[in-house]
Amino acid sequence: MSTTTFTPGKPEVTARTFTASLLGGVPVAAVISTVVLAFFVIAALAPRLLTGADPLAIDLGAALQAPSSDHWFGTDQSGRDLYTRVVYGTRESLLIGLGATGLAIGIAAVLGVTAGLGGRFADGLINRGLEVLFAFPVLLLAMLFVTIYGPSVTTQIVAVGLGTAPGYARMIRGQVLAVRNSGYVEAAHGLGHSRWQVLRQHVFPNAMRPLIAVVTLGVGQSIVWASGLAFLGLGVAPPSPEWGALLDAGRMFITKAWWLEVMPGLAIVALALAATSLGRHLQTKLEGSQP
Amino acid sequence: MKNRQPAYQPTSRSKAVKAGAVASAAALSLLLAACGGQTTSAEAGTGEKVDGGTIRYAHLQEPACVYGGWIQQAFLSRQVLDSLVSQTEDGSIVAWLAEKWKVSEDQLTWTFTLKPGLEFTDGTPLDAQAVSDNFEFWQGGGNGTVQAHIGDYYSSSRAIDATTLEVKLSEPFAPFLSALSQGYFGIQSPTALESRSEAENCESPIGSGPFTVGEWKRGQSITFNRNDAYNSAPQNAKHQGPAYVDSVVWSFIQDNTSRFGSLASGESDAIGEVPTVDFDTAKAQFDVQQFLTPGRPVTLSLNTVEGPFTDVKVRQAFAYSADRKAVVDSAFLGVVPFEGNGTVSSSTPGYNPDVAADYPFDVEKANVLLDEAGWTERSAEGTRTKDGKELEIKIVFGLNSIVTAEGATALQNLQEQVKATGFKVTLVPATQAELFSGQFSTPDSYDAQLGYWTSPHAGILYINFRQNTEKKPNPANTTFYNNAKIEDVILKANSAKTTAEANKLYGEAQQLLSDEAVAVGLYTQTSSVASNPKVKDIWLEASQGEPVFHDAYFTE
Amino acid sequence: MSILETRETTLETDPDQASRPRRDRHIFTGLRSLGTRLLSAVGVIWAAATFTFLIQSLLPGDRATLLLNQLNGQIQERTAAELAPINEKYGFTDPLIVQYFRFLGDLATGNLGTSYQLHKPVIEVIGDQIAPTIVLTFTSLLIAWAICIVVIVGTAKRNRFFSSVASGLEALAAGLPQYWLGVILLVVFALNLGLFPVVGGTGIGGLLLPALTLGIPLAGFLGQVIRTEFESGMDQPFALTARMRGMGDTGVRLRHVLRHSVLPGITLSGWALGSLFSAAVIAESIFTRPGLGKVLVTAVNSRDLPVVCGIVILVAVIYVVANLLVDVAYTLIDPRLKTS
Amino acid sequence: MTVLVEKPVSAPAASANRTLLAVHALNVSFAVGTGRHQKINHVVKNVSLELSAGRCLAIVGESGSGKSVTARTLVGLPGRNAIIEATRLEVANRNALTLSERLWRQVRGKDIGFILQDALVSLDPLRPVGKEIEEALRLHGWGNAASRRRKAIELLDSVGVPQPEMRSRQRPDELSGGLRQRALIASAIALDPALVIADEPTTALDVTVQAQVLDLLAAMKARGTGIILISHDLSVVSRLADDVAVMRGGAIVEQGPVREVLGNPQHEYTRALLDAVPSAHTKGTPLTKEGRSGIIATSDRARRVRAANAGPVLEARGLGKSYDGPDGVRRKVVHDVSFNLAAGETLGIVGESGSGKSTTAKLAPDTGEVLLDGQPWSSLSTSQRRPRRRRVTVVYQDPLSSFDPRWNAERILVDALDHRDFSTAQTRSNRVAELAGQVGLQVEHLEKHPLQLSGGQRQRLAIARALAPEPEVIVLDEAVSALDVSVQAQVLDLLTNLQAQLGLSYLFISHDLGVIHHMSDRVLVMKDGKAVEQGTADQIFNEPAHPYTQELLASLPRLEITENTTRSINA
Repeated sequence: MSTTTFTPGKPEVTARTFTASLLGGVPVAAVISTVVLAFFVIAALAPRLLTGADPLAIDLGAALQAPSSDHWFGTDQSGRDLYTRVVYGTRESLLIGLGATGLAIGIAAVLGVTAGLGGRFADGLINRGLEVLFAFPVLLLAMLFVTIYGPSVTTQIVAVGLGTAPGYARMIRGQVLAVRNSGYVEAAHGLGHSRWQVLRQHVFPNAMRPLIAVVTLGVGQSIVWASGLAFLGLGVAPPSPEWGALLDAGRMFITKAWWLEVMPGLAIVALALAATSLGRHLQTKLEGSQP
Repeated sequence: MKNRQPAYQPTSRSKAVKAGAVASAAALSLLLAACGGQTTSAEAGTGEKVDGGTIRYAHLQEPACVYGGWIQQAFLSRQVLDSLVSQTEDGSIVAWLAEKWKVSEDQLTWTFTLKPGLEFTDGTPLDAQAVSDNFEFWQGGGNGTVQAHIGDYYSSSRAIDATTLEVKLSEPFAPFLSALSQGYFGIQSPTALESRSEAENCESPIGSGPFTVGEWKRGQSITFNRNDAYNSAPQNAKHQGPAYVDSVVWSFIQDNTSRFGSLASGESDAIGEVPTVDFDTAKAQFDVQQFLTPGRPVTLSLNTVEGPFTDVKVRQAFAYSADRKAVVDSAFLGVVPFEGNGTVSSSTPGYNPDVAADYPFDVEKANVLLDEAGWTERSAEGTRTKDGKELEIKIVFGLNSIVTAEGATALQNLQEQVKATGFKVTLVPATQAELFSGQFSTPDSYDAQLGYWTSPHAGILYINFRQNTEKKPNPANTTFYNNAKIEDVILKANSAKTTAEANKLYGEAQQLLSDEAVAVGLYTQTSSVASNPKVKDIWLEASQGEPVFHDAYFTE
Repeated sequence: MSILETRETTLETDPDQASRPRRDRHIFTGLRSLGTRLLSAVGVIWAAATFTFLIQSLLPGDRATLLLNQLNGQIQERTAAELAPINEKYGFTDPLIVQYFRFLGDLATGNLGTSYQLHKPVIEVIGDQIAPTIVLTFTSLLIAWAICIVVIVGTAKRNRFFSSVASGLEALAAGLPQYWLGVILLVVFALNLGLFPVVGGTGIGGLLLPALTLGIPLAGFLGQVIRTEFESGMDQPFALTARMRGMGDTGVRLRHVLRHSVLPGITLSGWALGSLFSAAVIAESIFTRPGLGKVLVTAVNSRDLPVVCGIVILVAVIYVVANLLVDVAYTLIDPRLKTS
Repeated sequence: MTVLVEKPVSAPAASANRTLLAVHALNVSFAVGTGRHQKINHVVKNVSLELSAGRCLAIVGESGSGKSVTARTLVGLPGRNAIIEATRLEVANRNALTLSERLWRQVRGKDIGFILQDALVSLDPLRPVGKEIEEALRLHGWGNAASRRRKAIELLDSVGVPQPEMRSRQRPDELSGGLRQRALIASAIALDPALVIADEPTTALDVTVQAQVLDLLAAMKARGTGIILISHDLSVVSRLADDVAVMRGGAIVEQGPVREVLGNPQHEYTRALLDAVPSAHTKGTPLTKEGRSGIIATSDRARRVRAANAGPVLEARGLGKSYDGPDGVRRKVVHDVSFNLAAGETLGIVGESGSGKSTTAKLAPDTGEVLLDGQPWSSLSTSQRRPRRRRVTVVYQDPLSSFDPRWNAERILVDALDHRDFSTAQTRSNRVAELAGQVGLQVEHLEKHPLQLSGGQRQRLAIARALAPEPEVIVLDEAVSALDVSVQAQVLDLLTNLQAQLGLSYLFISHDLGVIHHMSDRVLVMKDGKAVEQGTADQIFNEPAHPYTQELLASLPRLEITENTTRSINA
């Protein structure tokens, strides 16, 4: 039998490196992201495992050295090892990222759930409130806040957390409404379950489910916001190796010691990218299992 | 992507990752670091003088008003206002609006003879009455810094005739003329002061100077236009008569990289505050002038009424604990000099150089002093403790508003160094709002505070170290150190008959303050200008380091 | 946005029989929604102003001291005598509630007050600086849209390799700290390559780099949202129908799918406009551009309450207007919303 | 667009025997995944088809049978990563195996028209329908803008759209289902293609509209257009097609003239498929072989239930319900509907979309009242009703969305149990096993999440959940509408058996007259929120009194059963 084969449309080029699956269907991007995030988590929890040096130890004789085998990321203006500082800075940066996102989601959950479940009045009131908060761009709110309360990890967390909360709140409200109107909530009511039981068993867990993905996305963004504050001189106090502070300090040396600006920047980008791509992966996974 | 794995366990992937990181970082670095080979617009010309033209000068900070009591405002008002006298680099006083002057035997009456026939740019005659009006304006709250300098001494002033002004003081004040030479003391048209709105006087004060304020594009630049009728340059100017250039566009470029970049790319003819990182490059390619600002250097004022620094031994130990010269040299890449004298800077007439060497880096001495002071225990981290309390020092500094990034680096270096002797330093960068709203002005808010105070004379000691009493408060005394004996020496110096005598007494006061270690010197406040070699004769005046464009001209 | 709700409740009625809503009812609902909108806009502005007022007046530190110190470049405590005239002038010692109602009263009459620092009416202060900021934000938004539409139409659902590279780049762009990007653009393109002026100013040449600084991260955000929508649009039956009648791939992308996929991006743009407005400060200070961002930072730093309030109100107004525009754009793009 | 190849001779309605389509040994497979994990899914196996002008070939099959992929392959759009093999693939006189994408584009729309299922989404929802028709013309270089506009209106007119000028400016969502499906057809036949492929063209439509659309397609056929009709609905097929190919699992199991294949099915699958269609003829008999073998006589319990309840178990009196529309206008969607449901009885509620049947079945009216066992039900407050709620349970049309996605089947059933009756884990798990057994779910299914179950299994799970509280009444709201016909048959048999066993009363809502007839003892016909007619099933279907009921029944395509039918049960 003579068979002719044709492939309609344009030939499909499959790039194995990008779409190949490892570990049973998990995309490479997700694996790399997890590895990168794991690195940062280790850096945050046990920086000593990744570097033997002291992030604060100055060596005035070795200031502004370019990256080398001794100093992988070079040294800063006080002769401190930049790699060590980036590793040690992970803790505060991650703390800001997680703290701000956690705070934002905490506020958002209360507002969003109240709006989604409360009556028309509560919903209207909270929606108006969110509208007001939305009118305050994150950076503006954070700026007002930090200028007045002084720069520190806490104020950064609160500032960025407050700034990003309304977005999450609106999302959670939508989610709560969707779940509340869903078939399975109707079915649960149909079975005679009490209101509270339905809330506890169905509405809360399902409305909060997509947040896992959102949190990973939010952490990276919060760190980026915080670094914006550092740029405005509202960052964490020196000599903290918090990444935003490193970026801010590195800026003036950009023409003489590029590594001071580039390396911490790459750390932020790597973390944000890894978090985003893992978040996306989780999102598609969760959405896939949603009806 | 950028994470280096520990070298002892290289896997194939980490190698690949590393290679990628190295490659991308290298690519970036090439793009970022190619700056050294910048072609400058400084090409060799004939060197002949050209009349006219516009000098594009880029400055760091943009204040809210042209005239005021902040040094940033003096930078601007120096371009449009003339003062009575001018101070030269060696500290002597020369004629400016005042041709000559004399002081009475009791040092209480100063008589100034003004140059005749002068006018403000609004046509108001610049006579003795106008100057007297300015004294009254200052005294009435027109300029708080003027009040800080002469408020306690000034008594009254009057015009004897059109060109003769008499100023009466309540006490003899040796640095009076020197004080008058500062930009804060620029003489403005009384008509303008009276008839115009606050906003107008803020934005475009009317004086008799070489330039007038043209358009102020907020956030960008101020244009200073030539005063064609100008004929009252100070004696130390390089020429009399109107300025050579048509105008100066004074732009504000806060970002160091951009500011220097604008000079390198030819977008600016001159820049102020040459960034330390670019200082060597600037010196190689441009004309660089640096001025060490007189007055109080950038020093740590130690809080002598609350916290560990109430004990003089702890203060002294702190001063011994750090190699402050190394700290400063490293942070400023050797561009800004270390200043060991915490009360008066090296370029100030009356500076006592011995004091600068009082507290060399000496860990042993520091340890002995701390032991003596009772800080004998050490915590797990190595911090000294006394009665269970850690030897913790909270240093407040106004990052960006008062202290530059280099200064912050110096503090960080210091912080690390003093760890060895058991000090635990916490750095508190304060925002401008916190700082100026007085949140860090009270004794309970800091252990040490970093700051400076410009002044063309050592009488700054009077401002900073006069006693702070309930009857006569002195909030500028940031150490809260009250010592009647030292105040007495300072007062004597202020009232000395000759400058030499005054300076000797000022030197004595510096020594006494140094013995008490109330202020630990770090570095000198500086101002600098880098200019394209095509532009000649920009100079930095000696009272505060403001660039003067009156004599500047372009060459072919 | 009530998009989803509207869609859900669209009844499957047969227009042949169902009585179409009459025009007058339309106008009535239109007026009512305009009224509600205006009310809520006023509410937003009032709340924003109140919030700013409280944040600025209740917090530590003395405002009169701040003003006096700033005027003199000094940091010190001030005596009551020194502060009295300033307190008198601005009424700082009045009870807060009095200050607040005076503030609201001024606001209601359109008087934003006079800057403590510049001694100029706030309207003038803002008016002087608003143009470059608006130019910058809109250019950034346009650039972001241009980048992401070109990239998405070019790569989404096409070749797996390019599509995943492009979506990776979007994630990367979204994770770029704006100011880091700005500094690197400045150094590479202005300082080293000399392609753009170092000091941007307000010229066209000085616009591109700052606009890219703000636009590239935004393009990443927009791209992520639009791409998802675009990809699902490519799978919609109407896209298949269009192919079935002989339309080529590019035609389907541009004529059918694109329009469907931009809606969430437009919602995001409404939000982004406000955000860009405040992020403008970053681009403005790196590229030495005049603009409101700088004014804001200075005002916040010196607690120049009238100016801060003025800018906050302006941003709130921009937010409100942006959302109105978003609604208009929505009904233009998806006319289904107008009739339901 | 310039025509690059020689135009095939196309003379519409000319030679009736002209071959439009010739397919031999067509195989389509899809590559899934990449690299080591790549799998090849073989979805169309060795299919051969032929069609001449003026005839209609129907491809019949259930979901996953490969019928749609086959149809799309015929226009060169099988989907991404498709691998196509055939010994012969001639479409509209061209060798489709060698056509480039560019040439395909000239064929699509011009030589072959394609009609998809739901015009609401198959036409661009954001554009007026006229533009879509014009686009079809424009893409093939037909006329200029003005003439295209005129032609679009003509076309709309020709497919029976009234006021075509006005309609052409409306978007799909502004048109009724019938009109927009006509508009979709108009866009597909704009250039008068010789071959039209219609993929489930009437599935989303109400029966009356469905009949109109089928008439339209028949008229096209009469004019000489060749039609390939893809459908799961045998009655639709029997009405339009000349030939039929029955597909299952990617292969054709039986092929031939409609009368032969449907009238005298040779293949077991065809027979099963035919038997599974519920209709008047199937009433009172199981639809599946399994059902036939397991007929359950009315149980003692069921008899007891019937005996105990002389009166109606559920009584609705004058139900009315209104909703606020999005424009703030309140619309009444149910007007004064009354009915009784006796114990062990099935009451069918039938009506077209928007008739208010589902709203009625919610039993939560604004006006009127619902009595359960003669006791107030709808008038109770939520908390008062809660303890009695378990006596009336519901099975929804879309079971998937009615399950919490986080829970597996077992958890879902446990949740439905009254924990006072089943206080220990052991009793609960026994009851769950019992329920699963009743609805024919295996133990391994209990561990799975709803998403991992098939459509039929999900609906069985939904029924088990509804049974769990031992209700008296189960409301079945379009409970079988989304299922394939053979699965539907199984579920209907299951429901019949459960009723016989447990003496349940069903309130059975459906738009499908066949299903209603098959299941119901009595029927309530609804239109525009009103009950237009009520009576026993036989009354309603044999002697409809209301004109609307008559119209409904008239438009119902019936499976034309020929003299030599072999319905095993009916015989």
